[in-house]
Amino acid sequence: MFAAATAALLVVMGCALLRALLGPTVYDRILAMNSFGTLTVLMIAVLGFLSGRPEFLDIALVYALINFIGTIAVCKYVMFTDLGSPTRGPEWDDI
Amino acid sequence: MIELVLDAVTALFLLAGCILLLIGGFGLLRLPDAFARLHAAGMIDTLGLALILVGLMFQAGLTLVTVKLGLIAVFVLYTSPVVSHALARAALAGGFRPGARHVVLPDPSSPKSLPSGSGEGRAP
Amino acid sequence: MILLTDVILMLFMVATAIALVFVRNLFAVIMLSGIFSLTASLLYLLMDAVDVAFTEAAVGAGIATVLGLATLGIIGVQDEKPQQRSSLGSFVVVLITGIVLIQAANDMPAFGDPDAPIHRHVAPRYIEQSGEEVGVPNIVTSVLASYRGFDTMGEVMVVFTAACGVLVLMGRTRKPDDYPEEDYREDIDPREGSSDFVPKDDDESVRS
Amino acid sequence: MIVFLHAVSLTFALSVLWILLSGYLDHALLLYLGAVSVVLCVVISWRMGLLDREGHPVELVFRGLLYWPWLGKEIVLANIDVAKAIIGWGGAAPDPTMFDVRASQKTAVGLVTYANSITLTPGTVTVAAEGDRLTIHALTSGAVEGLAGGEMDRRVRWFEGTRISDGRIPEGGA
Repeated sequence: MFAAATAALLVVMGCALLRALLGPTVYDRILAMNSFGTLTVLMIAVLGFLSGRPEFLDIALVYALINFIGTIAVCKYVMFTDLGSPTRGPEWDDI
Repeated sequence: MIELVLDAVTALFLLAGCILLLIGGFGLLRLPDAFARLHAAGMIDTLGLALILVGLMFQAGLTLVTVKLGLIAVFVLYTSPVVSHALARAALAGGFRPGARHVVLPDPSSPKSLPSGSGEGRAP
Repeated sequence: MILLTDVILMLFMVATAIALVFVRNLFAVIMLSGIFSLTASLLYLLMDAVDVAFTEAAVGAGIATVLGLATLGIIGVQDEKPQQRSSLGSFVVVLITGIVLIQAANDMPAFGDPDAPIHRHVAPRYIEQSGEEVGVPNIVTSVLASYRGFDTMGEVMVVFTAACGVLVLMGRTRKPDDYPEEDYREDIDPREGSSDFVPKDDDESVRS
Repeated sequence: MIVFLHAVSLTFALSVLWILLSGYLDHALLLYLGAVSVVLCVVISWRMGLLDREGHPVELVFRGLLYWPWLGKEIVLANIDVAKAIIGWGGAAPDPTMFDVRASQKTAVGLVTYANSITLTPGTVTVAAEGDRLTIHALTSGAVEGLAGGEMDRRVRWFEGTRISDGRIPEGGA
């Protein structure tokens, strides 16, 4: 049961990886990385049950939060090409 | 007996979640542009994730593991729309135009008059 | 099943690494290295190295991505085309190093071998007595924070210094005309002791 | 003293989180460290001015208990809709559209809840929010109709409650 779920997750991770490799735009790659992050969280959870020790979920929790921060940083970079200054001009608010 | 029932429920949830995840992954590859793929990623982030975590919860029983699984679900469900929105906004700000028709809904202030089809008042 | 997962994840890593070599867009490089870190952290988890996986997820996939993006803010997105010259010499060096490393790995004790030298020296004491001697349930924490406390303190200092260095470098991203040096200094009076680092409202040039 | 109330609720939430994540209730050292961490977090949030009702809307929890199940049902239905469109079940096909909806919420929390609920249901993503006008990218025609019905808008308006007067969004700001 868990083995089948692991296999399905691996296939979906392969899809996300393929999307990250193919591109074509920057946004596809960001999206693929974010999905890959979510799938990693799921994978950690399922692997914990597969190996019979679900106590490893803390790292999935950390990763769920890190993934969020990372993706927001990426989107901010894409929008402003800079992480230091909050806004580039008056027309865009801080994301 | 109760073990068997719990196993069956877990298997059911995992099966549904895996099917949704596979469709989402397929959508990531198949859909035409980044905006459309956002929806496929949204499927992975919402129901796919929730179904698998709920399935695992039945296996964990009333322990701290269940609480942690729930926390993961809550965190992802809170953060995933922000990420999608930031990504869509960044894409729009970066000059990326989605390949979508523009539709004008009839009158937003009186939502009772629904369009029966989706193609009302289409603009190029 | 675990073995199969290992192999597939390693294949993902190989595919990502090959793509990393050939992609010229540095932004894509950062995204791919984030995915590389994620896969690596999954592999660490499969090898039961939970603390390493934790660090890899937080530092490799999280902070390294953000730092890489901040660097991109300075140097731009497009890498230069490499000069087309033969890299046979480097390839031979890499090949020899790889063979030596694989050869060396054969001499190591098997993965998880209880008779490995590292498991016979101090590890039994950590496992059996760290609960009483230190009083923290997590053995890794008690090793890092107590048995090897001085070592860890040195490491923390190194990391702190590195972080300070990186922050100083990143602070250069502000354009000089955004924050005129003299005005900026006048705005912040350290004697006021307030947490208000926002430039004052009368200074319109800051906001433009 | 509304700030004090939020400080108390944040302290409570963080303490519960600490205990749940650590799982050690009878370990004095860990509980002590946890208390120090919680107090530090609350003090820092206080100094940063994060303890307002926007960042920590305690009073909405009870309405949320009624709103979130409905949102969950919507998410399930939307997932099935998008899944059909992706695999082409019964002639369904992706049909990307962009359109605007007007959000009738009065508070910032309500507007954010509405925009995020739209994004959370697959098939619709809030691309831009200016004033009370949300620009939506939708994948299927079913998603467009679901949003045009305005049911979610009404429910979020109920969820935010209209008695609160701070954090108003200027009317017609676009």
